[in-house]
Amino acid sequence: MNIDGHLIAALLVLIGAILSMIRAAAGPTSYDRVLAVNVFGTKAVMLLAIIGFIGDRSGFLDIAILYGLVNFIATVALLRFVETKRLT
Amino acid sequence: MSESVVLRTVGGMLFPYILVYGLYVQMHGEIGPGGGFQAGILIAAAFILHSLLFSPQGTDRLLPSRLVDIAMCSGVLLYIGTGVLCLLMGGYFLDYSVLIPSDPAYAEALGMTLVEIGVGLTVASVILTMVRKIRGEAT
Amino acid sequence: MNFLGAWSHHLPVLLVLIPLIGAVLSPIVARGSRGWAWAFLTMVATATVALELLLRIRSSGPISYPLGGWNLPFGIELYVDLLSAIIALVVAGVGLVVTFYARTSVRFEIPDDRFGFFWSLWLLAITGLIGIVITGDAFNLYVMLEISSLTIYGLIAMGRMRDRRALTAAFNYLILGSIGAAFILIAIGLLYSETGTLNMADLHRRLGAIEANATIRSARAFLLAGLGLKMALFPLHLWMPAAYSRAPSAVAGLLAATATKVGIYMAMRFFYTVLATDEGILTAPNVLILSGCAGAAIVFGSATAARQRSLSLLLAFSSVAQIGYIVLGMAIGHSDPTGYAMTGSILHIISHALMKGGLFLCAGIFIWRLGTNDFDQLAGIGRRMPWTSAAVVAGGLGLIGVPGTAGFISKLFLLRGLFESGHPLLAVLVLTGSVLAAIYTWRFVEIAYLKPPVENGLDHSEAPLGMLIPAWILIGASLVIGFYPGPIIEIASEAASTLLGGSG
Amino acid sequence: MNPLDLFNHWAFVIIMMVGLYAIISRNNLVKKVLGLGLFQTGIFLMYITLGFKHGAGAPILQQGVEATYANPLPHVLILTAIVVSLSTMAVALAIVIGIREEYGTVEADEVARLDSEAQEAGS
Repeated sequence: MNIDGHLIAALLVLIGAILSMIRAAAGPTSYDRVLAVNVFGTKAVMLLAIIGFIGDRSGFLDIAILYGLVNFIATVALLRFVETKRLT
Repeated sequence: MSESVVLRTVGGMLFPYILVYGLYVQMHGEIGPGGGFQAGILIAAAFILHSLLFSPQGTDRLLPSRLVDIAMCSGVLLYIGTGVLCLLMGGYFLDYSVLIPSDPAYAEALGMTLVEIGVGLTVASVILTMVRKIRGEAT
Repeated sequence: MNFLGAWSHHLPVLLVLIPLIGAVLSPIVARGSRGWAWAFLTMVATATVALELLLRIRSSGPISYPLGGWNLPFGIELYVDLLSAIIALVVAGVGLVVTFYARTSVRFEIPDDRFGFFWSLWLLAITGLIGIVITGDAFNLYVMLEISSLTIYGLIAMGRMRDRRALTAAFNYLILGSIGAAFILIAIGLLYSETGTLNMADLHRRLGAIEANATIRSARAFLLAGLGLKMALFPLHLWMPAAYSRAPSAVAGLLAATATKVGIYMAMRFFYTVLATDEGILTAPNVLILSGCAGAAIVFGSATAARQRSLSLLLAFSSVAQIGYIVLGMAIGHSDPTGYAMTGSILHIISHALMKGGLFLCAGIFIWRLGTNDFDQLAGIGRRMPWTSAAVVAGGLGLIGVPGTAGFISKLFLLRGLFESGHPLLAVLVLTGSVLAAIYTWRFVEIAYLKPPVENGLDHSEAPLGMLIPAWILIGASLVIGFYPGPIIEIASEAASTLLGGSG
Repeated sequence: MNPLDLFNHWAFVIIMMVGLYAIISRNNLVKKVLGLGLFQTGIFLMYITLGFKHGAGAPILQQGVEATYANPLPHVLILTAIVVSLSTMAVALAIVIGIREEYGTVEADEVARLDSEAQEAGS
């Protein structure tokens, strides 16, 4: 039953990811969109971690950390672009 | 130039960690996910973050573009150099096992690590150059 | 002749390594004006190795070189047979001459601060082209193809200082070229999924053991389309005239002489070595498509060339036609038991590389002197720049196929092959192409020698020797081949018979 | 055969065609470049599908674990192809930046119009 618990968690995270994608597509302001994309990235990190637990592969945690870092940079860059219309 | 104190503090704290993590991914490539390419991207990302949080001029002081150019070439050179070294030691191109005749398995690992470091250097500097070019700072 | 001693065993890999190391080191050791000297030295070394390799293969047969010492077919293999060695020598030799030429021409066509970058790209492009020719691994071929293509896009875009349309030409070439390369990548993937190997010799062996199914047929179709784009075969040539006429003149010379030739080499390698099966080297529809496109290319290319208003565009469209000749010889090569068509095709690769390379260098000389090579500005140029104009005429005679030029030898073999294999209609097309070539060459003669000179206050004196000598080296080499064709014919027919025999 | 077995194949063909459509139909040069990227991504998916095996894990050797591994070769190939694709995008974007500097626009028809105007003015 242990694996089932992981599966349910993964499913919930997936639903969250889909909801945040809807927000990203619909979001009235750019800040909504940026936030939604950021949330989606966080969900991806969690999903990676859960898959790692299911397959019992610690390597996935490395990937999750990496994704989290890149996600942070991407969000900063996006916000910077929204704010100034330039990347500097 | 960013006004947000929070962003600067968090980003400034993350910057060295991303670099260290990049090194980890670089050296960890043989026994886990990772390798030179991924590490290069990560290290480049750290500097991109730095230039987003602080000014591009600040990043230039930290990492002059001439240095990036040299890193780009020396990365490829490290790769080719390892291969040529194998030639000089009497093996085929990139045949690492001849590097240390007494312990071929260790030599394979050593050769691969050297090549991966070369790849990492090249990828990081190429990405940085690309980003600079796209922003129109360097020609 | 074995001046490399113990290193001679490593010749194939050295051929790629030397220009690659030169390219990587050039921004470090040779900044500014020293870049040319460095590039020239590198090219001298490369051409020497290519020559040595050709001699070695003639005496002792094909060389296989396992990269990293991995056992074949699991490792990446470098495989050089006679055909590869010939094309590699053409690339390295013409590259050497054009590098000599570029010393003068690059100064006014490239901004000073880009010199180091230019030579780096230049050597990388040659690395990629040679790499395609000598690799024995299908995926490695794709990677080398992309290395050469990407650098060539960059080199073409550097023509923006003279003509800003070079940028759009480079962009269009990039889009089409990338799609072509992607098709080749798909084809390689499909072949891999069917056989589980990427080594070309191994692919051939395993494809021979299984029947042609839908996967293999679609791989063949993707290859045909992708390679057609890369070698600018008639309906897929759209990127070529703009790219050739707007690139910096040295780059145009290099491209016209080598890039499309390497595309044709890939086609020969794939269709005659990898995909050759017992039921026939090329399947009937492929032959029909290839020879149909080639015939259309000959007529359309020559006819369009005769209507152009500038020398560069004329030469570019003439290249479309000349590629038609080469592909024609290749397409019907397998149905010609005597091997004349294939020999003619290989000979035409060599002779066209020399003639068209030289002609583009001459076009570049006119641009250097007059800022343009539109025909209305060239009126009466024959009396003011006699040597350059004479070179253009000599090259033009070669394109027509007048006896005494290299073009005559290759067309002769092609025609013989067409008659031997029972395609007299296609032979008529070849002759039509020659007549059209005579028309467009005559246009230049008429403008350069018969029209009164225009007075536009520009300096019309003869070009500097730094540009004239390389142009005449290439044109002269094609004339020498025309008068003493013996050794070249021998090598080409040997290469043709290996190619045809290896497909068995 | 279960039609879902070929799901990946359908997906990569659709992705490729969407990319190709974007290259052909979009007027904006940057969007053409993005279409090219999408086109190449479709091919990556094709290669990854080639290496897929039911119930197989990542080909990382672990002590004491006996498992079936997916074919790693397509992944290695595609890593190379991704680098190539990245470089293609970089070169393409650099050229687009050049076009923008010279013409002041990245719309294909605008660029063509400016070119033909310049030609008429020249002759």
